[in-house]
Amino acid sequence: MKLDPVNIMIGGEAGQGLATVGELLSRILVRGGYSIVVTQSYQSRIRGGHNTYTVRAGTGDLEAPREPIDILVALNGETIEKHRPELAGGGVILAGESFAEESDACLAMPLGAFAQETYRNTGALGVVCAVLGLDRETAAGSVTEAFGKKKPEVADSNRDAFLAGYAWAEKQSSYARKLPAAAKRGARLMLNGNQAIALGAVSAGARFCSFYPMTPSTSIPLTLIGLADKMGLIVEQAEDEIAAVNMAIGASFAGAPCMVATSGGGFALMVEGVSLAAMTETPIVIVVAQRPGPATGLPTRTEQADLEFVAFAGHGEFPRAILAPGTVEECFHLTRAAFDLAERYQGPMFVLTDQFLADSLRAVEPFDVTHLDRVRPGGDPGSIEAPYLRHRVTEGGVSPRLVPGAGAHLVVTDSDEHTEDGHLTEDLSERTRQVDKRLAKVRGIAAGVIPPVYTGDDAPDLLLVSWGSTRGAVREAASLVSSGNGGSVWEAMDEIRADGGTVGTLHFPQVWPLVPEQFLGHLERAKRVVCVEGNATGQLANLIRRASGFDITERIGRYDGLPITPEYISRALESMGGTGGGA
Amino acid sequence: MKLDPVNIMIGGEAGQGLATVGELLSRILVRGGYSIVVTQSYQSRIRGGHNTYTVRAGTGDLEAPREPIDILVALNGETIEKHRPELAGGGVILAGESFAEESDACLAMPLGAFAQETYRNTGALGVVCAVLGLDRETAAGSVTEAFGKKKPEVADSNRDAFLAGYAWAEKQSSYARKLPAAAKRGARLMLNGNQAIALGAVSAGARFCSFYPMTPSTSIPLTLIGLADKMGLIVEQAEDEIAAVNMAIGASFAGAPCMVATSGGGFALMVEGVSLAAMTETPIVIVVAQRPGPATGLPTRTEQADLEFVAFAGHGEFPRAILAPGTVEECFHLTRAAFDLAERYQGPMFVLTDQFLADSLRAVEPFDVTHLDRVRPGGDPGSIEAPYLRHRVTEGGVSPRLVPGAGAHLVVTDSDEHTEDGHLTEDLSERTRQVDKRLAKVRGIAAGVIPPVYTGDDAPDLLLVSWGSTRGAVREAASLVSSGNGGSVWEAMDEIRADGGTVGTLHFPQVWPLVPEQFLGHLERAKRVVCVEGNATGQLANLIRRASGFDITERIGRYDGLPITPEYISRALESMGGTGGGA
Amino acid sequence: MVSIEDYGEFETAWCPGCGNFALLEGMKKGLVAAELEPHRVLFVSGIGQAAKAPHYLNANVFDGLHGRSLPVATGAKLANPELTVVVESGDGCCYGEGGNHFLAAIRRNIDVTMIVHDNQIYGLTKGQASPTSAEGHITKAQPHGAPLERFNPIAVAVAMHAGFVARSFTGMTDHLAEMIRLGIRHRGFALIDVLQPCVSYNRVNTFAWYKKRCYELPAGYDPRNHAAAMQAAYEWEERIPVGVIYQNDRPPFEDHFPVLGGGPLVGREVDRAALKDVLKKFV
Amino acid sequence: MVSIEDYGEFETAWCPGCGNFALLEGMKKGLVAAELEPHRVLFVSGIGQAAKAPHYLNANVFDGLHGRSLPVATGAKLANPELTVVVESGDGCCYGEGGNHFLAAIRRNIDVTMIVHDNQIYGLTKGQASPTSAEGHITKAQPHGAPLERFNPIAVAVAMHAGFVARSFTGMTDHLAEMIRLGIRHRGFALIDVLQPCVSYNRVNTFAWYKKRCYELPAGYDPRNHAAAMQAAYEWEERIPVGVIYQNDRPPFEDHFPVLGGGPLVGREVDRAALKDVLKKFV
Ligand SMILES: Cc1ncc(C[n+]2csc(CCOP(=O)(O)OP(=O)(O)O)c2C)c(N)n1
Ligand SMILES: Cc1ncc(C[n+]2csc(CCOP(=O)(O)OP(=O)(O)O)c2C)c(N)n1
Ligand code: SF4
Ligand code: SF4
Ligand SMILES: [Mg+2]
Ligand SMILES: [Mg+2]
Repeated sequence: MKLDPVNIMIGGEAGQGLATVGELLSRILVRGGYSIVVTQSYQSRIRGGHNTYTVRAGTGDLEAPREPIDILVALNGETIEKHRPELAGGGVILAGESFAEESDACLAMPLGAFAQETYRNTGALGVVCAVLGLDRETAAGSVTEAFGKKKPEVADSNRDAFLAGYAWAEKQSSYARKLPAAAKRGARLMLNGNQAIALGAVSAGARFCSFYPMTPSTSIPLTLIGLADKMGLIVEQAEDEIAAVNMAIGASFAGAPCMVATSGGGFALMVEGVSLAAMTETPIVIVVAQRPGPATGLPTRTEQADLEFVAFAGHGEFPRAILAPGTVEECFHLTRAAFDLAERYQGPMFVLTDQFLADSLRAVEPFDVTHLDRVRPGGDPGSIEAPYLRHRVTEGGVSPRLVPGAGAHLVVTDSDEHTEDGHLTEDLSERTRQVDKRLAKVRGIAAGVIPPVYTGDDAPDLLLVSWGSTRGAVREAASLVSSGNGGSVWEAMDEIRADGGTVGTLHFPQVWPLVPEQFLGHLERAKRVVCVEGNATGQLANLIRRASGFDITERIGRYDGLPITPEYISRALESMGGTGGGA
Repeated sequence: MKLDPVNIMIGGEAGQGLATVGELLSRILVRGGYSIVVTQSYQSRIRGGHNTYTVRAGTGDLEAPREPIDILVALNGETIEKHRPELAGGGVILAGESFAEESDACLAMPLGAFAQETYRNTGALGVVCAVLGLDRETAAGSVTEAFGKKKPEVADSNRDAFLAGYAWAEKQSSYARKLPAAAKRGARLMLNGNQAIALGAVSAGARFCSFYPMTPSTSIPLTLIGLADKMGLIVEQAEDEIAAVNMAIGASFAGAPCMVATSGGGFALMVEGVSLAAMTETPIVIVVAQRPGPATGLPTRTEQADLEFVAFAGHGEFPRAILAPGTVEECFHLTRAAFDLAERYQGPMFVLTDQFLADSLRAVEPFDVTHLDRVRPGGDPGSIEAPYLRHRVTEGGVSPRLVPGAGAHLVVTDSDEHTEDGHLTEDLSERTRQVDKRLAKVRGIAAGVIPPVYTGDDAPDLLLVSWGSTRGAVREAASLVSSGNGGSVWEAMDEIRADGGTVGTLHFPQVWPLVPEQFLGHLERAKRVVCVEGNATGQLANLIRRASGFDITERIGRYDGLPITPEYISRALESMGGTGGGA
Repeated sequence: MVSIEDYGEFETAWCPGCGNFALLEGMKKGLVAAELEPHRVLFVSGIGQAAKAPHYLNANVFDGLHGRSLPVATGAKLANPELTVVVESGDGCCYGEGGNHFLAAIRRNIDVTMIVHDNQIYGLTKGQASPTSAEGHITKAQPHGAPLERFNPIAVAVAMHAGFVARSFTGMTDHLAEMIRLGIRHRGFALIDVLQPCVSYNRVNTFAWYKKRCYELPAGYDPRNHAAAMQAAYEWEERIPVGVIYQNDRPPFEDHFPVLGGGPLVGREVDRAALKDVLKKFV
Repeated sequence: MVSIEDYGEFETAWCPGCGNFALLEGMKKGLVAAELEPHRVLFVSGIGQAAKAPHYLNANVFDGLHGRSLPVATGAKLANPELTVVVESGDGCCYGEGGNHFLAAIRRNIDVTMIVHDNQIYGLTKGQASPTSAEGHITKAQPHGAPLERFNPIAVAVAMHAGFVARSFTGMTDHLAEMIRLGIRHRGFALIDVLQPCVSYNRVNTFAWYKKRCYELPAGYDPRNHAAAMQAAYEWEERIPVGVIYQNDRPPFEDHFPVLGGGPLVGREVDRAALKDVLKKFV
C-alpha cells in the first residue's frame, strides 16, 4: 500500500530518546528528497510523562501538521492507549512486542532481537524506514553519521540495530506503507524555526545576543552559541531577563547589532527595556517565542496569545514593528528584516513566533548567503558636522547615528526626555519636538509594511484569515476544499465547494503596524470571513478592527497548547455552520 | 474689581516653599466656601529650576484648570519673564520688590518689611488674601494652625508676617481682585487625587500596600503610611517593583486586601505579576499614575499615554477592568470599585490616574463612611464541601475563595496551568476548561461596566469624548460654548453656537472593557465627534474603534506634560476647523 | 500528633535517581518533627524542577513565578504571621532570577524558611549553568565553561548577618530534616542550602562528589561566631561543611509592625470611627 | 595631554551644598589623572540625582533606566572593549533596584568602574530610605525608622571577591580622584562607594558626620589580604576606613571571549565563507 503524504507519530516517555529517533527519521526523509513538517509535543519534565514527535512527509510541498496518524510508532504502551483513536483507516501501529496490542493494525516489533536495550530505538527506526520503503543504504549512512560523533563502536551498533530492524520489517509486507520515490533535487537544509531565526540573525550581522533560558526560545541562543566563535559573536546568559534586554541595548548603543530571545513571562520583564530602546532610539531585535499563558501556563506547548501584549508593551508612545513568520524560511528572512528595521528606524523591532514553529523541522532550500547584506550600525563620523546630535530632528524622524569611540565626537542619550544632543531636558517645547520626531518614524515603518499574502479568487465565498505559524493549516485547509479532497471531515467546506463555492486565504506575515489599504478590500469582497488564530479571543481580528473598523465576527481559536490543523479548522467551521460563533 | 472665578499662579524655584504657600492658600479658600482646582507643575529636581502652583477658585463649581492668569504671584524674577504672556487682561502681578517689573499691572511687595527672610512667603500670602478680599481672621487662623505643629514662635512669626502683608495690601485698593463671598456651607475635605485613592482604599478594607517610590504615585503609599497604625494596615517599601507586586499578591492570597501604586516604568516591571495574579486568581488593585514616557520621560509631568499599555499588559489572556477617575471624588469611589471588582472576580484590577489629578487639590464633600462596605476576602470554610477546590469551574467562572490557615482545608494555586484543586497539570482538556473558566469572568465584568457619562442634547453638532482627568476640561469647554461665554478664544465653537449649534460630552470613567451598547448611539447621532486625550495617538479612540468599529477621526491630543484645558481644546478645534485632523 | 502520612505520597515528575526525592522525604520528616499540621504551613515556590516539590505533599501552596518566591512569601507572612511560611525552590530561581529578593529577605529578616534545592544547574530548562555552577563548568550553553565565579550563597548570607544559615545534603536525610526543623523554629529568615544531585544534567557534582566532601560541623563549632562562620562559608573544594553555619537573634521583620500586635490582618473590620478621625485631618 | 577643561563646566540641577559637586570635581580629576580623552570614555548611569552627573561633563553618555546601569555597561564593554566604561549612579539605583546586577557584575568581573554616590537615601524621590540607610533611620516613608538592616556593599563585594573594592568621601576630593584613577586602571570590576552628603534629605549622615569618621587606611594595610579586608568592611559606626579595601587579579570577563581577540565587535563584516560552512552542518 502506498501513501503520500504519510503522517508518522512516535510516542513515548521523556528521556526515551524520541527526539533523537524523530530527528534522524526527519533527516533521512529530507535527504530522500521529501518535504516534512515536524510537530513536537512534549511535557515540562526531563524524564517520564508522555511526549510525541510527529513527522509528516511527502513528495509534494507540505505546509501544515495533519491529524489522522498513518503510522504510530509506540515506544511504550501508553502511546497506544492515548493515540489509537487518532489512527487513520488503514493506519498501522509499530509497537515493541512487550506492549503491542492484539490487532491486525498493530505490528509487534521484536526490538530485543534487533539490538541490546540502548540501541532499540534505532532498531525501531529501521522498521519505520522499511515500512516506508526508504532506501536502506542511504538511511543506514545517516544513522552511522549521526552516531559517528560518539565512539565508532556506538555508531556500528546503531547501524547494526537499524539494519536488523529494517531487514525484519521488509518481510512484514502487509504492513508496508511505502512512500513513492521523491523527485531528485539538490541538497536542502533541515531546520526548525528557531535555528532559522538564529541563522537569519547571524547573516544580518548580529554580533551580540543576551538571554535568560526560557522554553521555547532557548534553542535560539543555543544555536547561536554553537556558531559564536566561528561567526564572531558574543552570546551571554544574563542573570535575568531585565539584564538581558539592557545588556543588548548597551551592546547595540556601542555598535553591535543585537538580539534577545525569550517567551511571554520573560518578555514581561523586558517591557521597561522596550520603552528604553524606543526613547534612546537604540536598535534591538526582540524575539518572543509564544507559549500558553497566563503566567507559567503550559511551558512547553504552543499558542498565539501574546500578539496584543507585544503590540502595546512599554509605557509611553513609540514606533515598532512586529513580524510573525509562518514558515521556517520566513523565520530566516523576517529575522533579517527585523534587524534591518531596527537599524533603519533605531528602535525595538519584534519577531513573534511560537513553540510549534520553533520546534518544527522542515526541509529548506539553501539560502544564497552571497547576496545577503548586513546591517551597518552608525555612519562615518567625518560625514556628520559637529557637534554631533544623537537625536537630531529630521524630516522622517530618523537621526544620523554614530557609535561612541568611533571618533572624537560624543554620543549622548538619555531615558529622560532630551534635547537633540541627548542631554536631559524639562523644556516642554523640546519635549513635543522629540515626540513628533519619534512618531514621525511610524510613517516610514507603515510605508514598508510587508503586505498580507492573499490566495484564491477575487471574491471568495469563504476567506480564511491567519497570521504567523497558522499559515500552513489555513492554506492546506483552503486548497483541500477547493480541490475537493476534504474527505469525510470536509462536509462543512464541501458544501461550499458543492455549490461551486470558493475559499481564499489572507495571511499576515507582519502584524504590526496594520495598513488597511493592504487588506480591507479582500475582507469586504469575501462573502464570509473567518479569522483563525491560536488564541481564545481573536487578537489579530481585534487589531484588524482597531485599524480598519472591519469586524471579523467569526473566529476560530485554539488554546489547548497544540497547533492548529486543517482538520481542526474544518471541525470548527462545521460547528459554526454558516452562521458564525467561535470555535 | 471683582472676579469669580479667579486664577492664581504662584511661581518660583523648587525649595522656595511654593507648595507650602499654595496649599495654605488652597485651604483658606476651601474653608472660605470656595471651589478650587489646583494645578502643580514642577521639575524633577529638589532645589532651583522653575515650578508653578496654580489655584483656580470660585463660588460656583469648578471642574478644570484654566489658562489666563488673573493673579501671578512671583517669588522670583523668572516667574514674571516666563508667565507674563499668560496674564489675563486686567490681571495683576504680585512680585517681590527686588525683581518686580515696572508696570501698572505689577504690585511690588516690600516683603522685607513684612518679616524676616524665612517668613516672606507667608507675608506674600497675606498680600494675596487681601487682594482676594478673604476674611483676615479666618485666614490668619489657618496660618497659625498650619505652622502650629512647629514651635509656637514659628507659628506667631508666620501669623505676624501674614497680617503685615495683609494690612499693607489692603491699602493697594487698585490691585484688589475680590472674590465674592461664597455661600455658607458645611466643612469640606481638601484632597488631591492620590490622597482620595489612599482613603478610598482604606475605606474598602485595604490592609496591605507594597510600593517602590515613583513619581507621581508616591503620595499614595505616603498617605497610607500616615494612617497605617491608626487604620491597621501594612505599607512596605519593596526592593523593586517586581517585589512590590509579588508581595501584594502574597498578602492577598493570605487574605489581606491589597494594592500597589506605581507609574509607567515601575508598572512595566510589574507586568509579569499582573499575569500571575490573573492565573492564580488572586485579587489585586494596581494603581498606575501616568507621566510622560517613553522610559523615564518627564518624571514629574502629566500624560494619558499608558492606556493601551495597561489594557494589554501581561502575557496570555485574562479578564481585567480599568477605572479612570476624572475627579477627586471618583478617585475615592473608583478605587473602592476596583477593590470590589478585584475581590469579586479574583484578579488584577486597575486604577489609571495621572500626575495632574494626583496632585490636584479640590474641595470635596465629606464621604459618608458609615455606609461604605469593605471587601471580604474568602468565605466560610464550613460552607464549602471538602476537598476544597481553589479553581473550581463554575458557571460565571468565579470559584469560591478560601484563605490558607482559616481552617483545615488546603489552599493550592499555581502559575502553571492547573486542575481545579490548584495543582500543576499538563492535561490539555483541563487546560481548556480553566481558560474558559477564567474568560467566563469577562462576561460578568462587562455586565457591570460603569457607563460613560453623557451631557448635552440627543444629537449635538459637536460631541467631545474624554476619559480620566480630561473630564473637567471637556465639560467646561462644552458648557462655555453652549452658554456663549467663550470670549475671544472661542470663535471656533461660537460658530457652532452662532448657528444654534450644540455641544455634548461623553466621558468614560471606565475605559476597559468597553461596551459599545453604552455609547455607540451617542457617537452615531452626533454631527461631529472629537476625542480629547492627553496623548499623541488617541488611545481611547483606538479602543473605541476596536470595540465598536466607530472611527473617531478627529482627535485632540496633548503630550507636552501639561494638563488639557478648555482653552487648549478650543485652540485645537480652531486649528482643525470643521474638517478634522489632529491637534 | 502529626504523622508523616498526613503529608501524603504523590507521583512526581522528577527523574529516577534525582536528589529531589530524598529532599522531599527530609522535608516531610522535618515538618513532622516541627509538629506542624499541613494546613498551618504555606509553601511558596517558583518555577523549576525543585519548585514542583510542594505539589508532592499536603500543604497550602502558592507556586508562583520563577525567581519571585520570597516577595510572595514575605507578603503572605505579613498578612498572616500565624502561618508557617516555607519557600522552596531551585538555585537558579533563588539566587539567579531572584537574587535581589534574596538580599532583601536577609536584610528584612522576615520569618520565612528558605529551602534551596541546590543542584548547581538549571534543571528544568535542560542544563544551563546556574549561579552556583562551578566557574568553568561546561554545559551546552557554556561550551567554554561557565565564565562567572560561582555564587556562594552561604558566604553572602553570613556576610550580611542573615538570621539562620545552614547547609545540608540530600544524602543525609535525617540531618536535612533536623536543619529544616531548626530553620522553621528560628524566628527570622532561615536559609537552608541543600546540595542536591541532578542525575540528568550535572555530571560533575554527583551524589558521590558531594558524599565524599560533606562533613558535619564538629560539636565545638559555634554558629554564633561570625568570623568562624565566615571561614566555614568558604570551605568547598576539598571538604564541605554541613550543619548550622551561622545564627543570630536579630528580631524578625514582623516585630517592626505595631499593627501585627492585633494578630493577622485577615478578616479585620474597618474601624469607621478611626476613619472619620482620619478624614477630619483633611478638613 | 588631557586637561580638566576638556571635561567642561556645566550648570547642574543639584541643591546648593550637595556632595555631588565635589564628586563631579573628583571625577574629572580622576579622568584627567587617568589620561583619558572624553570621547574614549562611556558613562552609563541610571535615574536619580547622582545619575544626572554624567550630563555635567563631556563624555559619551548612556543615561538609562533606574537600577539598570550595570547590564547596559556590560553590553557596551563587550561590544567595544576599547571604551573605558564607567557606571555612575546612586545607592538606591545600584544596590536597591539594581541589586541583582550588582551581584552578577562582581561575579563576571567585567572591566567596568562603578562609582556609587552613596548618600544613604533616595534623593530624587524626596527622601525615602535607601538600602544603605541606617536601620532605624527615620524618613517620611519610614516614620518608625527603616526596618531593614543597612546594606553593606563593601562587605558583600569583598565577601564575593570583587576585583577592586574602594571607598571614598566627597570631603576628600583628591583621595576620591585617586580612587577613581586606580579603579579605572584596574582590569576587572571596580566598585568605588563614595560617601556623599545629601543636604536636603539626610540630616543624619551629614558632611560633619562622615568627616568625623572617615580615615585613610594605614600605609601597612594590604588590600590583598581578604580576611583583613573583611574586617575593614565592617568598620562603620565609630570610624569609617576609606581607600582601596580589597583587590585581586581575577581575569576580567572580556578575557573569556575568544572573539574579542579580534578587537571590538563593531563594524565587522559577516564572514560569508564561514556562514556557508555553518549552513552545511544543517544539510
Ligand atoms: C521569568 C522566567 N524566566 C525563565 C523561565 C524559565 N525557567 C523555568 S525553570 C528555570 C531554571 C530552573 O533552575 P533552578 O531554579 O535551579 O531549578 P531546577 O530545575 O534546577 O530544580 C528557568 C530559567 C521562567 N519560567 N520564567
Ligand atoms: C523603575 C523605576 N522605579 C522607580 C523610579 C523612581 N526613582 C527615580 S530616582 C529614584 C531613587 C533615587 O535614589 P538614588 O539612586 O539613591 O539616587 P539619589 O537621588 O539619591 O542620588 C527612584 C526610586 C524610576 N525612575 N524607575
Ligand atoms: S533534571 Fe535533574 S533536578 Fe530535575 S528531576 Fe531530573 S535529575 Fe532531578
Ligand atoms: S536632594 Fe540631596 S543628593 Fe539630591 S541634589 Fe539635593 S542634596 Fe544632593
Ligand atoms: Mg537548579
Ligand atoms: Mg541616594
